[in-house]
Amino acid sequence: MANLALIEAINLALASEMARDPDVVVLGEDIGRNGGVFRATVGLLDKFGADRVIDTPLAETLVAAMAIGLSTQGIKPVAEIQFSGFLYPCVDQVVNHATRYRNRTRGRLSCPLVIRAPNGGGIHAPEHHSESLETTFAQMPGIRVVCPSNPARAYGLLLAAIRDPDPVVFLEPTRCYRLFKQPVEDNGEALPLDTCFIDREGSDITLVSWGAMMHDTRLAADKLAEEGISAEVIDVATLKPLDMDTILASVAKTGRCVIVQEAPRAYGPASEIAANLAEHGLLSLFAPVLRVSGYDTVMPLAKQELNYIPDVSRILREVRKVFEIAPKA
Amino acid sequence: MANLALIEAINLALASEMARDPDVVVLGEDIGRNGGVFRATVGLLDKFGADRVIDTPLAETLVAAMAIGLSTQGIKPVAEIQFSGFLYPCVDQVVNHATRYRNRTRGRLSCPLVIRAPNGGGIHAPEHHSESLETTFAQMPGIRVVCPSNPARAYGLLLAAIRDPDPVVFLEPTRCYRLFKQPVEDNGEALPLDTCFIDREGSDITLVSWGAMMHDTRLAADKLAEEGISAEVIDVATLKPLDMDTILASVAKTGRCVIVQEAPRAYGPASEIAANLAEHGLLSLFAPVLRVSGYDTVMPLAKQELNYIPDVSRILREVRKVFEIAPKA
Amino acid sequence: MTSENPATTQVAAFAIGYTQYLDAEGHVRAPLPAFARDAAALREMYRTMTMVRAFDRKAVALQRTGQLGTYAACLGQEAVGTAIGLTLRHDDVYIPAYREYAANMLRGVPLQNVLLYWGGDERGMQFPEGTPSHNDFPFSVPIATHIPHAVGVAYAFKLRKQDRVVLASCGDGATSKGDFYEAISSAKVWNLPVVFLVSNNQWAISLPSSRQTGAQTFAQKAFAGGLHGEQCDGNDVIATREVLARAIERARSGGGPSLIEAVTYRLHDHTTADDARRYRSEDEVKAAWERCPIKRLKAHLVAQHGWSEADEVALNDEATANAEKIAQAFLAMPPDQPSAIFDSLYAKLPRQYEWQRDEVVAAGPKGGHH
Amino acid sequence: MTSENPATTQVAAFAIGYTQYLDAEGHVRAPLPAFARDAAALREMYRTMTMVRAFDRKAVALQRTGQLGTYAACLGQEAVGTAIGLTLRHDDVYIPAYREYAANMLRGVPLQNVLLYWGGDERGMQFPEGTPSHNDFPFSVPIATHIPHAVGVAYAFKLRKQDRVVLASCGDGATSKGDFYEAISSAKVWNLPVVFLVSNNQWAISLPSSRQTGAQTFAQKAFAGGLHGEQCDGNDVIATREVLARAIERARSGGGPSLIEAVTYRLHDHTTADDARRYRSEDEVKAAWERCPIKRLKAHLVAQHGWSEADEVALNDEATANAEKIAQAFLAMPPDQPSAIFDSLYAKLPRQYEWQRDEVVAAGPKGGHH
Ligand SMILES: Cc1ncc(C[n+]2csc(CCOP(=O)(O)OP(=O)(O)O)c2C)c(N)n1
Ligand SMILES: Cc1ncc(C[n+]2csc(CCOP(=O)(O)OP(=O)(O)O)c2C)c(N)n1
Ligand SMILES: [Mg+2]
Ligand SMILES: [Mg+2]
Repeated sequence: MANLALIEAINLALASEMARDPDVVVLGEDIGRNGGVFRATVGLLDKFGADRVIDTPLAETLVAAMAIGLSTQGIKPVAEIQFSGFLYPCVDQVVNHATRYRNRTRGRLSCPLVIRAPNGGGIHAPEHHSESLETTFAQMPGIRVVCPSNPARAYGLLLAAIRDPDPVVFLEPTRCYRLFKQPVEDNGEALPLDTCFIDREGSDITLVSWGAMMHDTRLAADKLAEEGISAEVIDVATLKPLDMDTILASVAKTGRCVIVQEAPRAYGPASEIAANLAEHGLLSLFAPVLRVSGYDTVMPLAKQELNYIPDVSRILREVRKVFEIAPKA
Repeated sequence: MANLALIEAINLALASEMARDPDVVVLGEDIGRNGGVFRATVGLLDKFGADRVIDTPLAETLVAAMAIGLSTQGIKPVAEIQFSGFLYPCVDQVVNHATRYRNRTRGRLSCPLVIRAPNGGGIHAPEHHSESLETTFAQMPGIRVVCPSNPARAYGLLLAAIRDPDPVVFLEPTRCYRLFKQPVEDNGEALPLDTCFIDREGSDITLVSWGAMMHDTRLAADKLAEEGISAEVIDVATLKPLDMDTILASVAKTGRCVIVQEAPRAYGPASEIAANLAEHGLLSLFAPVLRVSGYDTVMPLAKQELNYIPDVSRILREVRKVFEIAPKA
Repeated sequence: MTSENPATTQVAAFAIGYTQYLDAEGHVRAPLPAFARDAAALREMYRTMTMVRAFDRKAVALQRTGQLGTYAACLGQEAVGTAIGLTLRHDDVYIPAYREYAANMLRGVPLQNVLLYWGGDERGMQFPEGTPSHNDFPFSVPIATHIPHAVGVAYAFKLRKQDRVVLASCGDGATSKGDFYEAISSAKVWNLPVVFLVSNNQWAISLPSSRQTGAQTFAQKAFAGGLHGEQCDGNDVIATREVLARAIERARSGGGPSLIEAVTYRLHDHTTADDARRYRSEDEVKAAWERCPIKRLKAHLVAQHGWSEADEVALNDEATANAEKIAQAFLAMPPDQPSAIFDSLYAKLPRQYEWQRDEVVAAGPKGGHH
Repeated sequence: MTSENPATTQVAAFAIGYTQYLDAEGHVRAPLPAFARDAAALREMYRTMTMVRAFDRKAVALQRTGQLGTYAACLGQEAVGTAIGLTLRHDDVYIPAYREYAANMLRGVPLQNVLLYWGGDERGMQFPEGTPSHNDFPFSVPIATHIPHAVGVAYAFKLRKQDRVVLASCGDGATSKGDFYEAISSAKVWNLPVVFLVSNNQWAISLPSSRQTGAQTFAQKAFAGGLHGEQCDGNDVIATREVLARAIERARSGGGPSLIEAVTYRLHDHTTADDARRYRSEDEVKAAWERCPIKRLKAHLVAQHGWSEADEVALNDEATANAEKIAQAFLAMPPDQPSAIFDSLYAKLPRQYEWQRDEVVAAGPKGGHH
């Protein structure tokens, strides 16, 4: 079992599924000979040929639209968008077509496609490279939005996304591409696309996150453990559809919840989770649901991105607020 | 003081501000001789000439981008997008440029522009004409998102939007364009863009809505009044920035809150409001915050749109749930 | 070349051709292609256009009497739809905008589906199995965004080494949108088997094509991507069919994509929600009626193929009766289930949304509307 | 015309010209324009290109030593930036992509601003008041999306009856995006004073221009919108300046927009984050060095205007010293305040976000990084 970084797990999942299923193709800018700007598709051109590893012209609307066209014919395209800020030209195609062909034709056509892109900041990349786009897609009906947080889950979730008969937007945590390694078995096994992962069990507070912020959330939970606070850590993984059952069950147990996201605060995924808690979990809550988030400001350039992205200390600060209001018995 | 329908109030605000400020121009598809598909710009071509009433080619990305270019030169463009489903091609331009030029140049360039569009369904329009796009824009940092709910507010809020030095997305309630009339004075007075309106005061429950759903929310409040339940009705009006102070003050008084939106449920504005209540208002709540919303499905075509759009009975059902859990003392 | 500068050399040159066989009066301007020397084939084309025109009239009438939603008439543009329907092969894929009902009909779409769609019922786009239309795309109301789907479909054909062709059609207005260019340009990069067809009906709602673009022709937009581009008289069904057939053959035989501009005219309002008198002159419309595709083919049939007044009356009666039958079939359709708004959303509705489906079912149907 | 069909008539024809004065060896191929017969002007252009090349080299060195973020070098493309900077008027507006640092410099941008920007500091795009650059747009990293802004800016000039011109530049890759076409096409509809400049440096990261489009030239994309289109040797600063000057004059005098393709070559990796050896051959790059814009102007200066080795050494020393000075100024810049991430977000920060600003201020600066 190889020890892989997240980006390598992505590469492995692509290679593995392309070998298994001849209908899987990858497309995007610079994904062929160059192997992708983050090297996610490295080696695929040599293995599977230029017909299935498609370097596209520089046009993201086209990349999405072409994936749509391919998918209606039973091809399973996995499109790469180079950086998160360039996902926006895909929005129209995804919301007006990819999520709708099945519904509009009452099942006659469908779009089993995946759009993969890095998501979030923290690697000192240039402007427009570090945005967090979960809400942009998760608000669309008819879609799935997946945010893996570690190599093994990236592998299993990407397999699931490719096999899913409907469009999936797969947002990869840029900051974690090479942050740590993990043993990943190339067993061809997909993970579920409708269920949160309980990363670690705990009894005092539920920490909810996904994607890159899971890393900081885990570190925060370590720190809390040192202080004798037992945090249950949930990796949402699939933001749409959202598995509130797992989160509610956890909060029913802990009575406290802090949600951690990198996206700007307003209209972010944390708000959706908190709203569901306000609806279905109110009576189990000992304290307000607090959100740790990016600020409601444009993602700053590299020099200031750490002033924007939440870190362990910001997570801990909110957790402490919760325990101030509702101290551990 | 003229008795105007909402679309007429929009037209009045445009004509009024164009007469007052020679830097205001309008642009969009079919807005000139044709007066706009909903007649919002009728008469403007004859009054202000083709230079300031700009029929554009059929390209929404261009409409947004051109508005951006104009606005950087101190022109105040008011762009019309014909139907809400065609706002999506503007997303990239708005999020990557309109909301950013000020920040990216540290104040050297800026984008005092307005993008107006109808929002929501209920008029049996063709496909892609009836979507609700609040979240699409409200999640963007650096923007304002306004949803007027009646003719007088449409007039005053549109003036404010045009005068605002930053980009404003102005989502007009399609269903209310001609639903009712109201006296509207052409007094050139803008309404604030950061404050909710308390539509009617009440003590038992806070009903929060905006745009077209305000109409049904008011009707629901009437019905509740007949039953002896006093509902405070809040018209959010400006979804970004969101005035939680007014909503929190109301909930502090009533202890109950139901939020009504037409947009799909997941990641909708109601979730943002509920999340803020779960954070800042938890201790005043007697009951869960319930959301009445459209479903998490593609906006259906005309024959089924009423199965999708919330109505008074769906509002009342959620209100009754609240009072079941937390009966009136 | 504008420049006489010796520092400047010409490195590329292009031209646009315009093809017409039948002029507005129905006179033959050039030797006809084989299919157009066959009286039966000509009568079939004439019949198709006539049937569709009667349907179109009926649809407008249904809308005017509150029995149909907003409807986009194809009046005056029947030749283009007919040419498409007659040139595509069974297993080709057609990606239409809207307004080419003859093509849909010829590919097996029962025309009541068209009424269902404009009546606000998703079932309209559920084209029947066993017909060529079953693989066709639904109408695309968002302008131009469907065009790049043709690139993906054609790529799939190429990948699978199938000799199938995609035809994507749109209006003159659509050529202003970026999606159009991204599609035509990339199709040439891979030399894909696609035909892009622009029905230049002179108007995009109220914007005349002269204010849509500064280009003299829409066909020349092909040069942006290095494609073959040409123009035909879109009111001459013979020219349109011939030019399309050549483009399809080019695509099928590995010659790559083409952009065809069919010059026609929208005789009706943009849709039933529009009033074209606001922005265009009666004179212009009257002049355009003189170039109508049905009128000219009739003149040719009368002059060359013994089409009689009795033939004409019989055909018109048949067309009217057929339109009536379609309308009745449409009006007799029982409404769809409320649950249908969830049933085709995903292959399998995620459990997270089951309660919403249940709620809709429990509430029962609300306010049907034509 | 491919067709010999008598039914087909030619209705439009186009050609693309290519302008070059100095060939790769610096030989004069055609009578020079006036400005290029002036030795002082030629030396000034040579000086500009040399200064920028030294700056570029220094910037790459800063990145390689961890003192700068990802940087996009302009190596080999100095002529285009120089031509832009010398042809635009003070009050014109320049809307660049990135990579044309000579133009920024000539319009008054201190080059340490370029370093600030690539170093991850928004202040880099705060071009100084009192210089032509103050009205220019910041770099646009999102490809092509800045181009249609030129339409709005030019429309504003037209509306105000100002004789100002906008120049928007982009790379070959950018011409694949819909935004590019929406811009060029609409600019012609209103006959706006814009020049669209494509720096065809043969590569868009790893995609060669031959796989970016099936068009033989990028200039012919102009025909999609009916614009004037032409090509020039983008490594010949004389040709580029002359062709741009004509296009700007055309725009200024009401002749409408043009699309200019400057054929050049990206001698460096795409950015410092790229390794071009993965996808292109050393031979190709070596051959391209032979066409370098600086080399050929030097040859011309030596042959025709008495440029000596001493001149060359002095200039290179000056350029190196200048680059060093810029680097020092950049490195000496104190970091921006954390609060700056809120201070230019809105004209006035809405009260709703004040607590966020306060929180950032209270937390103090975190982890600066070059
Ligand atoms: C993206 C988009 N923008 C605007 C509209 C509204 N609209 C519907 S049809 C139309 C004009 C289309 O003109 P053209 O492409 O020439 O087709 P035609 O209707 O003339 O056949 C417009 C603006 C739309 N449907 N889609
Ligand atoms: C919309 C968008 N997509 C992708 C990228 C990533 N990217 C940066 S530069 C580049 C290639 C640009 O090529 P070209 O337009 O030829 O300009 P050049 O870099 O060669 O000057 C790409 C794909 C981007 N910046 N913006
Ligand atoms: Mg048209
Ligand atoms: Mg390039």
